[in-house]
Amino acid sequence: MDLNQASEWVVVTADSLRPDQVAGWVTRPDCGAVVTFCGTARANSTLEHEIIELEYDTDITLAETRIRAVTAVVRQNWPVVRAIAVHHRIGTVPVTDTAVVVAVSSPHRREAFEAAQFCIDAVKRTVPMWKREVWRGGSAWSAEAQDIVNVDDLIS
Amino acid sequence: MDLNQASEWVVVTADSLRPDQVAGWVTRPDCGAVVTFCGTARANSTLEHEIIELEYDTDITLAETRIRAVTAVVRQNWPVVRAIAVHHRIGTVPVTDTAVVVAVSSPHRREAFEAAQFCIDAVKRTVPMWKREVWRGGSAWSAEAQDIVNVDDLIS
Amino acid sequence: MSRLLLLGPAREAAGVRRAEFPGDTVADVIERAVERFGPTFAEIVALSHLWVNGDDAARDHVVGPSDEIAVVPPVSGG
Amino acid sequence: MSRLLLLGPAREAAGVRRAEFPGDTVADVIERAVERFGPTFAEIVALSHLWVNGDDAARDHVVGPSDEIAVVPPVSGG
Repeated sequence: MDLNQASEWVVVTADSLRPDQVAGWVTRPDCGAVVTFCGTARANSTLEHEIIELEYDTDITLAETRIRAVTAVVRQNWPVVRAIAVHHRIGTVPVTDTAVVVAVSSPHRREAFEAAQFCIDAVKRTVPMWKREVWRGGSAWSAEAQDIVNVDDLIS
Repeated sequence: MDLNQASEWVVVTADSLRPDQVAGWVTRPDCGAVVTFCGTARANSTLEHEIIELEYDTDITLAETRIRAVTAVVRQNWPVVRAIAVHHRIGTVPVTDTAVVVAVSSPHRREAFEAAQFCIDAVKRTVPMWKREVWRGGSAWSAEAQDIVNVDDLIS
Repeated sequence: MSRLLLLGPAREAAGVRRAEFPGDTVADVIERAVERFGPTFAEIVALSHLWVNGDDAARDHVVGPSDEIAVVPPVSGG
Repeated sequence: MSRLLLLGPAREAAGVRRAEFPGDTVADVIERAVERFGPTFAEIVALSHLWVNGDDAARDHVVGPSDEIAVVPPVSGG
């Protein structure tokens, strides 16, 4: 693999995520900036419960396809970005564990920040991914549901 | 240590940095977002050389004091931010190794992105840190020198 | 006959992730699914997008045995 | 007598990171350092901020044996 090649690494998996591995993978000799976002399972709920874990549900093929649509748009909008990785965990995610990692490398930091933020915002709005909050003695789908949109609708 | 306590972790060291450890340290049960920036040594120079490593020079005490002035301003401007870590390596940093890590946690991702980006921008402009580019057969201080400013001057 | 992929709350209400039902259009297939899975499922379907092979589709979209209809309820934000 | 901390290119031009020179003000101490370390060092000093105990200081700032004067050249951006 040519390490300077533009590339994407998209995974939806029931395994624990490895943010360090993901960030290491996007690192390139011609890039001075790697921005990594980790979405971690929070104990706080909109409900009156102390959350102990989250459960994420999706169809892996469908979710990976939609994530790849997002990374394609990131690359169009920030052509200097070298490598983009998006890993999403499904199934049970204990509080403080990482549910989603986005990592982006680019020669300079501004584009890496912009691209990473757009990428996670777009993943949240366009990828089918349902979150269930689990507390001692119960569970419920997370509130504040919103329609899934197409990534093309996010570009103004 | 109360993990929900607001806190900073500032280090200037000649040792290899551990971005995974830094990101893990800022992770909190009441936070859903961790943004990590890694500044990595690039092979590209403004000069006509293939860089093999960078050398960073500073006074550790002075640099750590100036970084703490930055994290204090981050906390003032983004009070929801929970934990901030800034680690800077000095001495020899081979290409693709991390020279600086900034990690920020907050309940939601927008503030984590904003605070992390402000933090690294402010570190670059306010902390005394000199970069020497090393290639086969030579070395020079990095070009594009600019005056160090005080962090208070960065707040509009 | 078309394959149905039920996601998140739709899967939970139906009790299954995948099913097959006869029908020539999205609306036909969904109607059969609602008959089978009951009123809670029907409520969720009413709020959901329906995708055919990964893209938004109208209810009168014609489907065949090689098509997959996904019931895509709203996702939790954050 | 004051302690001098020489950073980056200033350290390189002087050949040392730390030194001590007599003088009652920042300007006095720097003048002695320039005499010792020569014209390349002088050029860098002319471009540098001078900090006393970590803060910007004027050249007529009075210094004593417990003060540390840092010569802070411009940093490389990026």
